[in-house]
Amino acid sequence: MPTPEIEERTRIAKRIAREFNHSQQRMIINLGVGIPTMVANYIRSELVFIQAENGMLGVGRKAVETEIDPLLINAGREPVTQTPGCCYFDSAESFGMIRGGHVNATVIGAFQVDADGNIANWVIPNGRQLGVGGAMDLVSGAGQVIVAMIHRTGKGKPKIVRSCSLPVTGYGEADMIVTELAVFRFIDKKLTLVEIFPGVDLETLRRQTEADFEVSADLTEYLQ
Amino acid sequence: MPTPEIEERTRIAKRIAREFNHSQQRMIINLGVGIPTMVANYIRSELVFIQAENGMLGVGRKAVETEIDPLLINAGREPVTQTPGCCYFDSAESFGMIRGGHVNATVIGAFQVDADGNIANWVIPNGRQLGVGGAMDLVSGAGQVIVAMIHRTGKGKPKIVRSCSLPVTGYGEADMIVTELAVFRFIDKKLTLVEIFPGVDLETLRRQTEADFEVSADLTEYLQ
Amino acid sequence: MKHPSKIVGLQEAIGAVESGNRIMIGNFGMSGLPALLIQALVDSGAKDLTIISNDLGTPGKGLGRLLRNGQIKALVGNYYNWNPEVPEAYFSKKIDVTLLPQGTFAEAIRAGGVGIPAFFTPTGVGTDLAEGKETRVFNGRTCLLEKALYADVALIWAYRADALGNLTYYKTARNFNPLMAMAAKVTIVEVEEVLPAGALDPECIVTPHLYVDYIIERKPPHADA
Amino acid sequence: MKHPSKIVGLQEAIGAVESGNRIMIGNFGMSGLPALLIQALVDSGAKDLTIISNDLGTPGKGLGRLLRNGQIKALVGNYYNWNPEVPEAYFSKKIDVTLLPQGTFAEAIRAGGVGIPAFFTPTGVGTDLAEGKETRVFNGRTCLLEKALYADVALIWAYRADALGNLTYYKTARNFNPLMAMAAKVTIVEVEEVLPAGALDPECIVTPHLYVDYIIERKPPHADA
Repeated sequence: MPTPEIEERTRIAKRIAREFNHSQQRMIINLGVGIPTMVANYIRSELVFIQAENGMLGVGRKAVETEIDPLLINAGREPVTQTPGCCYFDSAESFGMIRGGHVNATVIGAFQVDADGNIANWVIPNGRQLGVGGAMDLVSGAGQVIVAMIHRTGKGKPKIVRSCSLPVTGYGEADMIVTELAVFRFIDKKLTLVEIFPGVDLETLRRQTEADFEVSADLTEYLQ
Repeated sequence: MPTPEIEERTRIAKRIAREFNHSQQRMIINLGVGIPTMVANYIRSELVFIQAENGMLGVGRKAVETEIDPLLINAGREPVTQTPGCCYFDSAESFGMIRGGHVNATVIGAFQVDADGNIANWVIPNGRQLGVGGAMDLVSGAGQVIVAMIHRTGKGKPKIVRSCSLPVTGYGEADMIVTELAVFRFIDKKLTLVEIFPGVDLETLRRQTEADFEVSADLTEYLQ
Repeated sequence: MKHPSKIVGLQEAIGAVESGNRIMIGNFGMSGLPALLIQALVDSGAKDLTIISNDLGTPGKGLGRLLRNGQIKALVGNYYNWNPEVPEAYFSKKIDVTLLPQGTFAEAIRAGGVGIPAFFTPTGVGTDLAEGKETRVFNGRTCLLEKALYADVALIWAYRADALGNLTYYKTARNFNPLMAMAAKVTIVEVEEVLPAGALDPECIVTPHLYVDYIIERKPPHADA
Repeated sequence: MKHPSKIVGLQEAIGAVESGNRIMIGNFGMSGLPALLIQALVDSGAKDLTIISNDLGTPGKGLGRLLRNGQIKALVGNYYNWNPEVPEAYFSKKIDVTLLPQGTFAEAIRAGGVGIPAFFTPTGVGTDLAEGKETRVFNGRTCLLEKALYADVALIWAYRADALGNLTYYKTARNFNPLMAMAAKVTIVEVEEVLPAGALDPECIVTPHLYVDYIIERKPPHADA
C-alpha cells in the first residue's frame, strides 16, 4: 500500500502527465526534481519529449541496475536511459533551447507561488543554501510553467500565498499549479481554481490557501 | 613561363608562407581570396592549419577534376579538399573562433592600407558593390593581420597611403604588409620597412609608397 | 498520441510562408541551399518578403530567382557581390538592404534562436556598418551593440533527417543552416534522405528535432531543380 | 615543421596553473569531471584559485577536495547545494561566491570563448541575482546585461581525442566541457582514448583542435583516481 504522501505525489504527477498526454501538439518538456520527475512515469504520448537541461533531449525512464551509466544522468543527477532519436548537446545549447522559447513546458516544484504568479523555488535564506540551478532560466524561458507541489508545507503553512516572502525565481511566470487538492490556472493573470479533488470542499481549500482565488465557471472535479 | 604578374603574386604568396613555415608554434590561419589563397600552395609545416570562415578547419589543396564536391568549398567558393583531422562547423562557431582570438593570423588583400595600420578592403563606393563578407570580422579578430597585395593599383596609384580614402574595414589592425617590392611591419605602431626586393632601391620604393615609413635598422633583402 | 510525420509535400510546407514575411534561407553561395524550397517559394508568388541570407546567389540562379521574380522587399545579409542585380536594385532604391559583417550576421541569427536579444561585439567598430549603432568599451576595447535576428519561416538544407526531425549536415554546406533552424517560428528543412528515429548517432546530431517543423525529402529526379 | 604531440604527463600539464589563476573546470556533478587533472591540481598545492564550474561536487569528493585543501579564494558558478561545505565557507566569509543562473553561466562561458564581451538576457530579472546589474527592455521584455567569463586555464574532460586534439564527448558528460575549452588561455583535456588524426568523423567533432593545448590520456589503472 502506498503511503498517503506517495499517493498524493503520484496524483499530482498523473494529473500533469494527463495534461501532456492530451496535447495534439508535439511537446518538449523539462521536469524538475521531486514530483516533476515522477511525471515521466505517466507520459503515454509519443508527442512528448523530455529535455534535461544538463544536455539531453529524449530522456528515457530511470536507469536500473546494469543500465546505470554514471555519465548519463538527468539534472537531478539520477541515472537515466535514452530513447530512440535522443541527442546530446552542451549546456549553452541546452539553455539556448530553454531561453529561446523552444521548450514548451517546464514542471517545477516550489516553496511558494503567489497570487501574481510569482514563484519562489530556488533558495530558503537559512545560511545553508547556495545554488540556483536552472530554475530561473526555466521559469523565464519555458512556454508553460506548471508548478507541482503538495498544497501546504510539512508544518501546515500555505504555499499558495498572497505575496512570496521567499526570494523570487521569476515574476508572473506561473501558468498552472497542481497540488493534491486542486488545480489552478492563471486566467487573464488571475489565480483561478479550475479543478477540485473529490471530497475537498471549497471552504477547506480557501483555508489552506492564503492567496485569494477566483473559481472558474467551469469548475470540475480533479481530472484523473 | 609565368607572366611577370604571376611571378610577383607568387613571390608575395611564398614570402608569407615562409612566415608560417618558420613558426615554432601551431598556427591557425585564414586566407582571403586572390593572392592570400595562393599562400596555401607553399605551406610546408605540419604546424599550420587553414581555417575557412564558411565552416571548416583543415582545408586542403584546391580540388581538381573528380575530387570536386560542390558542397565542399572555401570562402571564395572554390572547391577544396579536406586534410586528415579536419572538421566542419556552423558559421557562428566559425566566427566564434575568429572573434574569440583563436585564429592566429589572417592573410587578406586590400585596396589601401595606411600609415596608421587602417585597412580598406571591403568596398569601393562605385554603386556596384554591396557586400562585406568576413573581412571586418577577420581584421578585428585574428591575431596577426597580414596584407598581401601588389604594391600599386593597375593604374599605378599607391595602395600604401597616408590615410585611407576608401571605406575602412578595420582601424589600426594591419601588422604586416607584403608586396612584390617590399615587406613592412608595424613596429611600435609605426609603418616600418623590414625587407626590400633585390634591385629595388629605397628612392623608388618611396615614390611608389604614399605613406611615410621608417626603415628598420635590420633592413634585409626580401626573404625567399 | 502517435507522433505524426513531419514529412510533407512541397506545397504544404511552403504554405507556411505569407507575403510580407521575414524568411531566413540557408546557403553560402550554392552550398547548403534548399533548392526545392526556393523553387516552391518562387512558384508561390509570395511578395514583399524580407530575405535573411548570407548572399543572394548569382543572377537568376538559386536565391537570385526571388529578386528577378519581384518577390523581395528587403534583404538582411552579408555579401551580394556575387549577384550584381542586388546592388543594382538597392542603388536604384527598389529594395532595402541591411549589410552585416558575416560573423555578426551569424551570431545575430544564433542570438535570435537562443533568446539573447542583443550582444556586444568588437567587429566593425568605426566602419560604415557601425553607423547609428551604440558603442561601449569592455576590457579596454570599443564594441558595438548588435541585435538578434528573427524570422517567421526558415528554409534550410540538411544532409540527413531522422523521422523525428533530428538533422545532420555535410561538409561546408552546414554554414548558416543550423543557426536559422533555431531562429524562426517555423522551420522547413530539405534533406537528401530521411532515416528512422534512432538511426543517427545521438552524439553527432547537429540540429535537435525540436527546431524542425516540416521535412521535405529530395527525390533524385528533383535533385537538380 | 613536424606537429609536436599535445599528449603530455599530468605534471607538465598542471604546471600551466599558477596560484591566483582563474580556472574553469568542466563537470555536472560527477559527470564529465576531469578526475586526474583535479587530483593533480590538489597535489600541486596552487592557492588563491578562482574556480569557475557548475558545482563543487560533494564534500571531499571531486572538486570538493579543492575546498578542503584550502586552495580556493573564490567561486563563480551555479549550484553548490550538493556540497554543504561551500555555503558554510561562504557564509563564514572564507571564500567569495558569485552565483549565476545555469543558462546565463553557460552562455557567459561561451561568450568568453567567442569574443562577445557581454550580452542581454531575460533570465533572472528582478531576482536577488540581478542586483547591481544593468537592465534594458528589448521587444517589450526587460533583460539583464551579463558579462562574459574568461579563465587562465580550463581543465576539461572529453571522451576521445585525435592526435591533433579534436575532441568528442559522451552523453551528458559533455555539459560545460566544450564551452570551457574555448574560454581559457590554456586548455588541458583529460580523455579516455587518443586516436590518430583523421580517425574521428569530421562531421562529429565537437571541439576543434585549435582550442586544445594539452592532452592527458587516462590509463585504466588511474580510471577511478
